Amino acid sequence: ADGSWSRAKGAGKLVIGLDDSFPPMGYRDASGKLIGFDIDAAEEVGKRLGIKIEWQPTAWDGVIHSLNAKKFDCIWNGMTITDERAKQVAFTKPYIMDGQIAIVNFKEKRFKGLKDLKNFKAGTQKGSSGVEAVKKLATAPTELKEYEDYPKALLDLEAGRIDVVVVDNVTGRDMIAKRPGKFKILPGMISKEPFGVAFRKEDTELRGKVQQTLDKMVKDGTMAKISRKWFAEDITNPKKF
Amino acid sequence: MNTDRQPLIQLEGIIKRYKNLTAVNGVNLAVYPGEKLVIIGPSGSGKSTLLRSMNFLEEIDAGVIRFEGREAGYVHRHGRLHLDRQQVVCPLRAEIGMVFQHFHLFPHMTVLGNVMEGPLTVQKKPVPEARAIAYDMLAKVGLSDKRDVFPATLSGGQKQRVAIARALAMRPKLMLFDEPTSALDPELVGEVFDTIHALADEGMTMIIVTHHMGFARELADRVIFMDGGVFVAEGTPQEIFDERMQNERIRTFLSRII
Amino acid sequence: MNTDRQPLIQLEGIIKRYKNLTAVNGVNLAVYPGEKLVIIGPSGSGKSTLLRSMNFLEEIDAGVIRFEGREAGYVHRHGRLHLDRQQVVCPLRAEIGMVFQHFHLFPHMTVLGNVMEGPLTVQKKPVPEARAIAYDMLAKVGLSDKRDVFPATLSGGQKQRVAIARALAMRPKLMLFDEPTSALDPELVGEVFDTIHALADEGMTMIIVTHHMGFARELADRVIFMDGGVFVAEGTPQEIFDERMQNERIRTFLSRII
Amino acid sequence: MQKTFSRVATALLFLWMAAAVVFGAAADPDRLTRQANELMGQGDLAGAVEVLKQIPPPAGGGEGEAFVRSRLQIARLHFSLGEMDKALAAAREVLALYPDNSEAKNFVASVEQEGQPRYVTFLKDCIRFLPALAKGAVMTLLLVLCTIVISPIGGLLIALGRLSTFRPISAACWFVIWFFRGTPLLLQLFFIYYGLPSLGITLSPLTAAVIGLGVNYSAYLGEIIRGGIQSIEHGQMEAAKALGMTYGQAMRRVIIPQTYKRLMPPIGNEFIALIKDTALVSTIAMVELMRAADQLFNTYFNVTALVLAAIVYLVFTTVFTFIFEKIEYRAGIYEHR
Amino acid sequence: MQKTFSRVATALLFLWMAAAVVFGAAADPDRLTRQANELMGQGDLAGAVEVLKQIPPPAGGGEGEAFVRSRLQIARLHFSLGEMDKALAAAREVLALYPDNSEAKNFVASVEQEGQPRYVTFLKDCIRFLPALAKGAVMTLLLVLCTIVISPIGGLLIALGRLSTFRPISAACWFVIWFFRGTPLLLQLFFIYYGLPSLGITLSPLTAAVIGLGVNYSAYLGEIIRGGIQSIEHGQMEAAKALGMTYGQAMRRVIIPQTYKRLMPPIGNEFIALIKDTALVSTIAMVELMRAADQLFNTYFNVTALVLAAIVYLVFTTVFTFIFEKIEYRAGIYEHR
Ligand SMILES: Nc1ncnc2c1ncn2[C@@H]1O[C@H](COP(=O)(O)OP(=O)(O)OP(=O)(O)O)[C@@H](O)[C@H]1O
Ligand SMILES: Nc1ncnc2c1ncn2[C@@H]1O[C@H](COP(=O)(O)OP(=O)(O)OP(=O)(O)O)[C@@H](O)[C@H]1O
Ligand SMILES: [Mg+2]
Ligand SMILES: [Mg+2]
Repeated sequence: ADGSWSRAKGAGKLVIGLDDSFPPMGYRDASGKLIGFDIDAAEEVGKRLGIKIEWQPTAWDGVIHSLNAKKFDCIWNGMTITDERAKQVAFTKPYIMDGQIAIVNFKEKRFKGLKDLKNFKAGTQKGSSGVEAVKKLATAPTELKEYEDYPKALLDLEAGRIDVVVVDNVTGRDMIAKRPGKFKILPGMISKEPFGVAFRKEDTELRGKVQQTLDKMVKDGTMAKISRKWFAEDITNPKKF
Repeated sequence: MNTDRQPLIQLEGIIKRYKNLTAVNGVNLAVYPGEKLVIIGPSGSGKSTLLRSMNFLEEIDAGVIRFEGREAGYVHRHGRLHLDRQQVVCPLRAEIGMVFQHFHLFPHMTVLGNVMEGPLTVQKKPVPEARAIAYDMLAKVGLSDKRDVFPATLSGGQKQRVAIARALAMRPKLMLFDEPTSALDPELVGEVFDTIHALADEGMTMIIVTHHMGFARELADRVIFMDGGVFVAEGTPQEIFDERMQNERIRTFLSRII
Repeated sequence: MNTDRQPLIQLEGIIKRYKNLTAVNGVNLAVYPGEKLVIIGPSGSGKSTLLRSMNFLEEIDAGVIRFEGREAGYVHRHGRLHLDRQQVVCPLRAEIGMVFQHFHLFPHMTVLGNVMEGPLTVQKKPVPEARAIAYDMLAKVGLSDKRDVFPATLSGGQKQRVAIARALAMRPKLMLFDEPTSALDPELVGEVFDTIHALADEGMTMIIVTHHMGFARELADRVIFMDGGVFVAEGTPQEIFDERMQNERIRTFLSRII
Repeated sequence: MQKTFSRVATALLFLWMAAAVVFGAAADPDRLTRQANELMGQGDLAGAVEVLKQIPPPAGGGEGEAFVRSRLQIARLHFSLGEMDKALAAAREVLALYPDNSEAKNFVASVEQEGQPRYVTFLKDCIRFLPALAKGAVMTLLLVLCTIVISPIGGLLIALGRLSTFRPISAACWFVIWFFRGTPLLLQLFFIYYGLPSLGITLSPLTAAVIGLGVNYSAYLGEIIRGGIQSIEHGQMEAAKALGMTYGQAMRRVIIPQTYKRLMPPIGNEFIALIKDTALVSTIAMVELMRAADQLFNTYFNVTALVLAAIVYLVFTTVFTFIFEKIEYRAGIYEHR
Repeated sequence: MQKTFSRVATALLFLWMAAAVVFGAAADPDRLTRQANELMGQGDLAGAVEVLKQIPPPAGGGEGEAFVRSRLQIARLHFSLGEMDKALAAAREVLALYPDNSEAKNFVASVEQEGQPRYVTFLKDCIRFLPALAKGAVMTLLLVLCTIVISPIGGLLIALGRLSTFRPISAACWFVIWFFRGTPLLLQLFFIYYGLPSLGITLSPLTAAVIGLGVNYSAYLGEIIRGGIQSIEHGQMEAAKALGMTYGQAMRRVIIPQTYKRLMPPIGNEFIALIKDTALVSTIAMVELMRAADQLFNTYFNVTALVLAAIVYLVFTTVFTFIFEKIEYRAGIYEHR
């Protein structure tokens, strides 16, 4: 036993790192309260495990570093499971199947679908899995620009400096609803992306505990309920992944 | 004095105020070509202010300055005196050489550069001509060997002689000296005194404000004793120094100095 | 002089070098309690350096300084002279007052604060006592009414008198003056001269470096003429000034000064 | 040409749809969505709306994905046609079913805003953002004040160290200055926060930020203070020594107090820069003014947050400048005649 | 207590497994995986390894997903137990079957790195990162040089404007200084790049960055240059005027040239700060040194990239400091005796 679960239980809390500006997974409402899908799910897990959840806001840039530096116990923040990341941390099984979509200006005429993308400049958030997804497009962009966050990419799209923003589904839909009439989504997904909760490699026990609870929440429909609350649909069902 | 000729510079009722203090309080003065005037007086009596007014470095509040007979340097606006435009004042200043107590050499130029600066920039003379003038002037003050050094390496007396050469290079009609030897070590006063003496002998018109009575005794055609912004006494050196009894203030002043 | 008594300060073979220049070149000197010594000489002759050496502000290269008969302020290390530790040198300096050409008052303290500073910080006297001393000293230099102003508001002469009061507040056995009047306007020299004269009359031992021959003539028991780092001539004022024929260098020097 | 074609296509589609209804084909949401997309691609927005409207609400609490998507799309289409009321109605259909749906909520909120005069929107945004910004601003102030307390002390020590005649100390201080002035604060904070734990030193974000800013600004002030000390006329040290003061006494009583006035302008400048440099601590996950504003911008996609932050920074820098000038004036009171 | 329970559970599981084997139940990968997870959840890593080992390789080129997952999990478990050889063996089992599996490759690579001396890893990383970092460093240099060319000119204009007796001009210059020194460069860049397009001005990132840095540093240098001009002894202006020079001639020939030397140290400091401030242009999606390092760090989770960036910054600042000192020396050559 690596003692990670008893350590958490002993402390009576699970410290979760997150970038608290990632709507709708985890972000703050106007009063500064943390809300979002991940918040609901994790709080439920905490309730079932009988420990408190402590949210530790962190910058997304060094997030894995912080995890391994023991600034918190896990990252639960709509984190896409990738090979590179899996080298550094241990993920739970996917709990949401997200995917990358392409957003273009509302008035865009050239591109009607993902297949039409030709001779275009793309943008995405730096270090996001959008960077990988772009490689899966039929035609590579002439240039891929990485922004600090998606809103900046979208502003640049609006300014016409780029043609397409590649963003994950949940974020993208949330964003474009805030500037209605400016953007639209090209139909279809570029890639599918499972979200997982990341633990330190050595904390196998703790991860197992959380995984068990998550599995139960899927089985009894709790996850589906939370999912409908945030996305109107159930994107947490492993059968549909 | 040469009252039959036109004064080179003439002041009429000059008043200069600083806030609540009247530094120069209605001074009349005429200086004739070739004349050597020495102004003495206690500290704060307005000597420097008067001298600087003659060169338009201070904007006077009332009065008239005539240079070579013409009213010079001021316009009336909204019932007050105002210094005229640069295009008018600068050429006037160029006709009057001024030497300061603290030399104010341009430290970033060589000695030669300092002396050439006026002819080059103000009179727009070509470099060879300006250089020829500068060579002349430096020879006159005895510093031909220091042409290519920077002022920082000179002694105080040497600096003041360069300052004199710089002013002379403009071929001024009038030279103003504001305590040219006060900042010098006692032993260095002599060389500057000699230089000014030589200049006087050449017939240059000059006004010298000084604490060194040697200037007054050996050089002056006329000595003015100034106090509280006005001329208290005026006369030949003999009148001022030998017949001291004429004024209590001068006597106290001179007793402290010598 | 009083050769039967022990000298207050005694210099033996003092040498001070700057890189390639020997500023003081083997000077011997004994100053007895109550004596008033005036040192004159051309610029760069080593007068200041010698004076500063006596107060351990310059580290000498060779020689011995005796203060009240005891060898003072230096240790030998690796065959060379080195200034002793602060704990030794500072108390020695506290016994010797020094007045500089440019006053060096502490600008951030009032006049009173300047005069109290030594007794308070160095002698660790309680504030009331330090204040009493400062009051005394300021009265002595005639500046009781300026106690609470900052030095910036004083005239040069007043500044120098405060500097003298500051040095006196330490009750020094010896006072060193390095050109105390050279930075003053000619009219302000008198008041400082009077202050030093009064001090001399009280019997203070003092060494004065000056360009003002008035000090030498009216105050000195002994005058030393220094040049090139050595004593060229020594004697009573009468010997130095009246019998000028004795030395060509002194004669040239004095002819330039007066 | 294209328009004609598009109309023909639309007509055909309608025919086909009608046929599907007549022949009892179920209204398959997927197919309808695809149809609508096609119509949109051809520029027939109204047609697309009609098609999408056919997607029914989910039966009995089932999955409403297709329905929600369709209504939101309808809302967007209406919006782009300038039909705000219809757009709102479509979005509210969604909210009736899923009151928490963030997409619909956002949409309604932004459509409602669109109708208002700009300054009302701006004021509303201000009120909405102020609490979060105020929190961030307080953190910024805290960091600034901590650094203002720490760095002059550190700077003085470094300055005295640099002036020391004991080589190892002055070399060490030189190194500190060289290193901390030579590398970005960003990297320093990074190493302090993420790097030190591997040496067994785990700091809280606030501690790490204060240490990082403190050391960095100590290095900067160190050079400034050294310059200040060296700029005090040499005669002051001589006069102090001549009185019998030790080096320490002379520094403490005579030299350092005289530097206050002339150090205030450059130190004030550094502290003004500091106010803005605190923004860098967001690297180590602290929420100060900049980060708070950025989060709001990210969350609401609303530039007002950044404008407000700029204003708060201006207020801070102006107030601090004013304070520093007052201090400078008081520190130099003895120079006034 | 808990431990005993866990042991009992393990024992039971083994019994059950044995039974399953005896009674010929097929080794269902899913069930085994779940078992192993359960054991892991209880902290029995060795047991989990045993269970996972039972998952067979795919028969005849079928889908090997379960097998790959199991072997990688085994590898990770061994790794976390410190058994490097066994971990490698398990990962290599996967590679034998699927030579291109990136997860297994990465795993092997990182385990092998673990075994090498530190400096070898470091050097390898350096070589790997250098090209990207060099590109970033060139961009940083370009930005620095552009700003060094622009800002002294802008600064001089602002300084002269501030000194102007014509109120509107000096007020405008005051405002520029106040605004640009009072708000973070980050925000300024944001508004220049993302805000101006709404006014119809769309700038390229490089242009926006150069304008942002240029204006910002002009404001800073403006104050410094003004201070420098005012610090020139008043007598110099008097002497120049007494010679007959106009204000412009006096400034150009006498005053400004004398400021060069005393302005070099503060301006040099600003330019050193500039080197590090260029890092902020990553807001507008430009890739300079800091961003390049950050990208590498994020991609490879390797701190070496940041260490290298710090070194490059140190080199830049040191070299620039050296150059500025040389210039200062030359600019002040006339002061040497
Ligand atoms: N710029 C100024 N602002 C205010 N007062 C001034 C200014 N310049 C001079 N004064 C005052 O005007 C009076 C006359 O000054 P001025 O310099 O002309 O005297 P001075 O006779 O040259 O004295 P000194 O022998 O000390 O040079 C003094 O009281 C002085 O304080
Ligand atoms: N710190 C120093 N470094 C190098 N040379 C120095 C230093 N201080 C003084 N000197 C040189 O030592 C010589 C003696 O200087 P000192 O100041 O003692 O002369 P002085 O007789 O006091 O002259 P003055 O009348 O100008 O004050 C001079 O040539 C001077 O340039
Ligand atoms: Mg004067
Ligand atoms: Mg001297």
